[in-house]
Amino acid sequence: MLLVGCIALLLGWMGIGLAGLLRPRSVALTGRFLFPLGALLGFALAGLAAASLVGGGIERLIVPLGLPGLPAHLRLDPLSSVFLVLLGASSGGISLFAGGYFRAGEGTPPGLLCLQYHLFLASMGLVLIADDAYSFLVAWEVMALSSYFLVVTQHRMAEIRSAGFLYLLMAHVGAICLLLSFGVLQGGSWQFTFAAMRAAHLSPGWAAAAFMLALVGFGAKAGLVPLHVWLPEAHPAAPSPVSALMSGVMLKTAVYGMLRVGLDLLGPPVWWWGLAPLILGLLTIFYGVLFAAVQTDMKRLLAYSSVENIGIVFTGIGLTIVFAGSGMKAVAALALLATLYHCLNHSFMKSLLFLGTGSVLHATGERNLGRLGGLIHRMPWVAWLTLIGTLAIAGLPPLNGFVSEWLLLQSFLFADHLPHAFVNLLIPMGMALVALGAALAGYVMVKFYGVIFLGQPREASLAQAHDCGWLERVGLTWLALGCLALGLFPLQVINALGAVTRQLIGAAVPQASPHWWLLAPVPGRPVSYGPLVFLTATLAVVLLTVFGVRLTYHQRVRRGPAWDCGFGALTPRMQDTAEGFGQPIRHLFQSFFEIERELPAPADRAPHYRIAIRERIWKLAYEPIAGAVERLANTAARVQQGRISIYLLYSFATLLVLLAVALMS
Amino acid sequence: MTHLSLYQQLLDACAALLLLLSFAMLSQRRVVTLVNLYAVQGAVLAAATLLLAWRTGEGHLYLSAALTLALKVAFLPWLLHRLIRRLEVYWDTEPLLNVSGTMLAGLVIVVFAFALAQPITRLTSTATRSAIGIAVSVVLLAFLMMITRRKAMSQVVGFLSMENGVFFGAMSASYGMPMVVELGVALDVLVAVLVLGVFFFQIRERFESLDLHHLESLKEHE
Amino acid sequence: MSALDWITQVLEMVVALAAAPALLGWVNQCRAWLQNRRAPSLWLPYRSLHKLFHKEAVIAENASPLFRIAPYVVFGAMVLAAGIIPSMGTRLPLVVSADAIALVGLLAAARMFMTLAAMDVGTAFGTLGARREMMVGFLAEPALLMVIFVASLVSSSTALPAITEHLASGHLGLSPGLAFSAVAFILVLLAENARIPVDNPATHLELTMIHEAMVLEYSARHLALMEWGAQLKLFNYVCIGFALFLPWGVATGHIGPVGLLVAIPALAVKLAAAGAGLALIETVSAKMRVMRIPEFLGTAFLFAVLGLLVHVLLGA
Amino acid sequence: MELLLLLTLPIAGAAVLGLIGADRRAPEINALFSLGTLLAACALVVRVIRHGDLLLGEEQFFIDPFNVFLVALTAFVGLTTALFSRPYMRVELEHGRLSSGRLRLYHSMYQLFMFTMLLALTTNNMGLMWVAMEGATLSTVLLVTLYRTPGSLEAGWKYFILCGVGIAQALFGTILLYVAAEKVLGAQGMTALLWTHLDAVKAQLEPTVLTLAFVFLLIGYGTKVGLVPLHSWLPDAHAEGPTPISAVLSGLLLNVALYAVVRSKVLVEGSLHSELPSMMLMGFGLLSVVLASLLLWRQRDIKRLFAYSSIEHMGIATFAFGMGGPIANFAALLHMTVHSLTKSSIFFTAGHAAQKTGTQLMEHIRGLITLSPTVGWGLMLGSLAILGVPPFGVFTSEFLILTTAMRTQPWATPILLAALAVAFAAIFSKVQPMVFGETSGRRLPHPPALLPVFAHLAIVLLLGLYIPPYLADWYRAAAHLIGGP
Repeated sequence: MLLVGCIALLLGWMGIGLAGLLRPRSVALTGRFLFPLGALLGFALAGLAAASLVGGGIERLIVPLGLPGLPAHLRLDPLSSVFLVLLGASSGGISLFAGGYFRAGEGTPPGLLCLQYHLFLASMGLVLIADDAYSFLVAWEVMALSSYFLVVTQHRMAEIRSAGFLYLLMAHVGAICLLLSFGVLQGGSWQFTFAAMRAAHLSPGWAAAAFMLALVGFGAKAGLVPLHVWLPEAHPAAPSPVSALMSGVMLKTAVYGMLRVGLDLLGPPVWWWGLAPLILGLLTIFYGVLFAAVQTDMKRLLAYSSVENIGIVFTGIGLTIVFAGSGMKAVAALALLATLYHCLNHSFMKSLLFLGTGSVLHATGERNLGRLGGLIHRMPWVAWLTLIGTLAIAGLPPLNGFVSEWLLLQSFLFADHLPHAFVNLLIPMGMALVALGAALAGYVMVKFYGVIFLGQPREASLAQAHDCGWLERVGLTWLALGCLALGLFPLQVINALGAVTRQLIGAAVPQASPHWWLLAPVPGRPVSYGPLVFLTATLAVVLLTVFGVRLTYHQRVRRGPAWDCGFGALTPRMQDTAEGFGQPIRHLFQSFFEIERELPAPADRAPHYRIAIRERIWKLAYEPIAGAVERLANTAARVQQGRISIYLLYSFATLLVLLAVALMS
Repeated sequence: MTHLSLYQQLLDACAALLLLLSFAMLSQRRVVTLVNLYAVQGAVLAAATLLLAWRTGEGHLYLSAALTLALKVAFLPWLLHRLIRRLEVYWDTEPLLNVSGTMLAGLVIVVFAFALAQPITRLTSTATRSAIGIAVSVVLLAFLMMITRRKAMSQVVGFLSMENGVFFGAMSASYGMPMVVELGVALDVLVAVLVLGVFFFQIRERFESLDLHHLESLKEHE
Repeated sequence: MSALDWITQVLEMVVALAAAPALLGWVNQCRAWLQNRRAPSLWLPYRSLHKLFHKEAVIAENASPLFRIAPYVVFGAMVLAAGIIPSMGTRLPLVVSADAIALVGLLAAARMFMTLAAMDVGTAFGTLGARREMMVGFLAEPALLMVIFVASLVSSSTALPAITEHLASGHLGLSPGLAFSAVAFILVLLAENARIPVDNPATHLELTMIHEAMVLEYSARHLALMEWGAQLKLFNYVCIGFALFLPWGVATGHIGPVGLLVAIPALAVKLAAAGAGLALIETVSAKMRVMRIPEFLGTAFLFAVLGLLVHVLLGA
Repeated sequence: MELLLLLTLPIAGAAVLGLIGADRRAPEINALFSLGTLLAACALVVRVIRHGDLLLGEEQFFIDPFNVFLVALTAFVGLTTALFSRPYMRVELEHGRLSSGRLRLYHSMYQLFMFTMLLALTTNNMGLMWVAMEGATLSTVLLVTLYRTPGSLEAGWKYFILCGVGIAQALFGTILLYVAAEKVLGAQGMTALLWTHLDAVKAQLEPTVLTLAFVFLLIGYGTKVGLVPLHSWLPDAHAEGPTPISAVLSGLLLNVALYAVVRSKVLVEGSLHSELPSMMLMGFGLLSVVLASLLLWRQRDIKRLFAYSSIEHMGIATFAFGMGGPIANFAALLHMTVHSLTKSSIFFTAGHAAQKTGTQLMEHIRGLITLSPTVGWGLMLGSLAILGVPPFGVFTSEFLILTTAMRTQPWATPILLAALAVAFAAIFSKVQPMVFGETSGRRLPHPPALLPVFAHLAIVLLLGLYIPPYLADWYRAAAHLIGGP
């Protein structure tokens, strides 16, 4: 009974968390023992879920908790298994890292952190196996709550507090939308189990309403533009392992929810629903990557890059629904595959990168790209492992990021057979935006890696930077290996994911080629990709070159100073700063940003250049709303005059009015 | 019945008198007179109760008449007078709504009250049912008075006369309430006034006056 | 996969390696003629490569291993790319495992390593070059992808050989979509290979340079590899152009030695023509300001997308 | 027997403490009496569970699931509050905000207040219920003014006048009820005000009169519930009185008043067969929720803030009762329970916070979590609970209420949800900086009694995750008995 096993593991996580309270201040207990233990549970969970994925079966369980009329329904099916694998596998690596990362000091004591952290993990697991609206929402909000407490670990800093507040508020609003969506979904049965929702028959209008509400609710959690505002605030605020969890895993629970509602609970989808996630997703890709390109805080940069990747995922969801709604099952399966694959990829890549920044943060105490640089010499482990993540997220073959983008583009290329002319015109734009996004992601990642790890250290203090400890190394290595494996064995992953496509779409992606190393998912088209061969070929050519050069010529190398064009002393300040590197983007897409500049005057003794970039969305959407509520509150305040006669008058008037009403009726 | 019995006439007279007294209170600005008027109101109420008791021979009505006499004619006015003397609050300042306006509002309210009383009157069979409308209007007029006054003292008198109205309503609609309840009510009124007494001194020692505009600081709107 | 296919495969790479410097030399010669200067020898590129390989490599003190790996990766990537592009035959074993998207990815990977290496030493010029290179890349790359997609929509495959075969089988004239994308492709080619009007390959220490700024820190064999890689890149792009727009002469189907015998001269002729054309463009156009480059490439991107739209509108 | 104990113990307590209330051990004695009351209540509960409804003291007292659970709740919160006030009032005494004489007044009035509420709950006689409600006002009004500060006096005066006037209306309503009832039941005996009899014959009562009666009762008791626009006394009284009193006012008195309203609604609906009472309740409820959530934005005083939140939650419960039906009633009862538990615990922590920092102004309360982690976490968790964040019980009841609203009153759902969101933003944006951030406060001579806080929160948490079957049945019985569409 795999489901029971999963529940046991989730309970185990809670147990670990509580154990942290035994000695709240002891780093030795939590770091060296509890977190690694949690990692083990994570791997175990991944194993169980993988088993059930391969089995492809569905298990149900009813636990007499929750509402009297509505006990907690739990369910383990392929879809939830995939995300459980994701949760277990990447959280395993992150927990290992966290074991070495958290240390006593300011903010929440480690024991409490341990509790919040594992509660976070357990609640995410519960979200994935919940099978009724109530337990889903409970798990959902516990997830938000525990992560909120993790975000405000360093609660002494005002900006971190405001970030936490924004995060929790958005989460709560999202949850309200979900509640509404479920309220529509039950479709008159007033049974809030997912089973009842599957059975319910909604009128097209209501179904669309439920879908859109869910899109808002889950979009707010996933960071879909324009509901993403909390994300670039909360991710930098949190401790890096938490950022990794939030970005790598928590956002995916929102994707899970979207798939669950859109493709499972609502039954066969209507094609035009897909347009909303498709268009929003494309917008999100572009928006996210643009803002990532102009960031100067390394964690904010990664946060925006997460926004971009969520955009890719939602684009995939949109395509899936459009195809499925148009009855093109095989392609829909392909698009869904791309979506799921990208979720897996992103959870590994982004966790890896966030943990990398965590180590840098610990080693240097700096988050500002402008004060980093040259760390590849001081912290080789982090640098080289992060490089893998960087290349992967830039979507370069033969790493994993490329596979999902390849699949997505393939499914785009099918779209010219769609029966809807309008969508047919939309699709090329979509392709273009995805391609542009991928290229810009490369830009962003070069900036990220180059400015942090390459070049000369921009501050003298960086000379003291030290490489991370062994636990951190193990965690990073695990995630890096994950990126490699996902990149090199796509066929095996896809076969495993087939269970999900069969469950949600009713079709699996065929395998056109007989070879285990060749990915050929498109029926009837000579389209294939073999990362292993690709890698071996590249390595072969490179090695041949190396040996060729070495054999034919000498291999003398001399170290000398960098070429200074005869100018004299080269100072680190002459390198491009983060702002400088983002300048072309800023220049090209000015209209997207709200920029304020401080340019040095010609006669400045100490010339100083400062630039701050804000999102227009605040002025456009959020500030007006807040203002409106404020005004309403002020008007409401007039009621409370403070004068007793007025109060008596209220009672009197109410009395008379009600009496009049009573007489009328 | 075409021509009313003497008893009936007396009772109606009492009712009319009560209404008159309410209006008088509404217009009166001298606190001492207000208290006196309240005492008279209590007396009329007692008289009406007595009449009813004598007519219907309900034992507990005698008791409640006695209660009324003791409490509302003797004790409370005496207490209030003492308070007035101790606290030197003889005059109420100009009411929030001027007298004529108040009167006008009062008239409207009386009409409304009678409209209100119709269904009740239809329901009840008591000899006094015609007076129910008056009872209601006494209550509402007292309410109006509390709204328009500025001195704590006059608000209290308004509160008490409202209680009178309620009592009269009970009387005329159903020859009074069960004894337990009446005793409870009387007790509550008594305690209320005592508490008020304490209150006045507290307010007084804090603000050197019983003017309500001192008590307008707790509010949302500034 | 017959032995002959493998032979073709290896042959393509070898030919590319051999012909790439010649192509550059040829372009330079044509340019010289057009600008009526005395033309340098066609073999000059070979000589300079040879010379560079002989020199002793000087590496900046704070260069990381990445700096030394990069040239090999870039060079290797370009060679591999040459193996993927059907310049002579379409039966290429490697292609099965790397289609056009992978090809673009490969080129992107090369660019990425190049820029990272450029940032590694941490000089002003290196980072500047890297930034500009990425600026070019983030517009040129999707444009190239779009160009390829038009073709792959026409021939419903993303594998270059399949595309070539489909187009070469000639049962359709140049489709309007392809026409648009051809224009786009030429612009991309100019930008990607650091040609005028985007970059000036002949200058050094000029504030507008891109490619040269990146390889400024390199010397000797590393520089040689970088240069050779650049030449291969040019060769590859030209061959991509042939594969997409002038597929004729490429030995499609199951080629025998005969096919190859036809294919090699065909390729030579096409290369010569292309080189001349390139030289002509470079002569008649002037180097543009750096911040104008995005507009230039934006046009390319736009053309490519237009190509797609046109294809969807008319083609499908 | 249990009932006798239940009612006599507080009276005795009031008397005893009236004599020795200034004594050093008075707080313990106070707690002891409350404990006794709780035990009696538990015994009563057991008896009701075992034998079903009870009619006692020649029908003057009536115990059914509806009021027995409120009795238990009242007794429980009464005890915990007594425990909490033990150190709290000591500190107040040492800060010199109180004299020992006033402490005596406090203790004896506290017990008297308990008595009046228990009486109001257990009596079967609508008249007696009125008497008890008025008694509750009178016994607390002097507690509100305990500090004799200008603010407290003003608050007390408003409390007294507004509730007094309101309660007078309630009396008139009771009379009308009596008038209508005696037509059917006859004046002989005193059965005409006994709820059980009224309930038995409610179908025959004259509708119009009953409607009028309901209006008067609603205005009267609704004033005590704090329904907008009759609520004006509530924030002042809560903010200015001593914290234990704020806790019981908000946690218990409002419940009792709502209980009275519901009792009368049951009668009226029975005779009326019209939507009117439900519509009135829903209207009041909605208005309260909206206005309160808006007014939350402008609060600067911590106790005032949570007073308004009480208005909001009472509004929710009233709305639910207005909707009626098994689920809504169930949810409303649950909501009353969790609200009184949560809100009282919040007031406990707020009180400690105010004592530690020496002010009730929120902008001066900072960094509680470093000053005293237990208080900080208590306030944080309590606020989250009251804001309806899972896994706390408030979410459970709100989930049920909202889903029912979607079914029966779809138009109201968006309004409710919007109001809830606004309230969330308002309260949380004020609580967060108080709990987190840099600290500014001093240690207290007496360790705070936080057992009550966490006991309450634990129960609320439990109710959020798992409602024990007997409790559920009990609620269901009560809900069934309240009835509705």
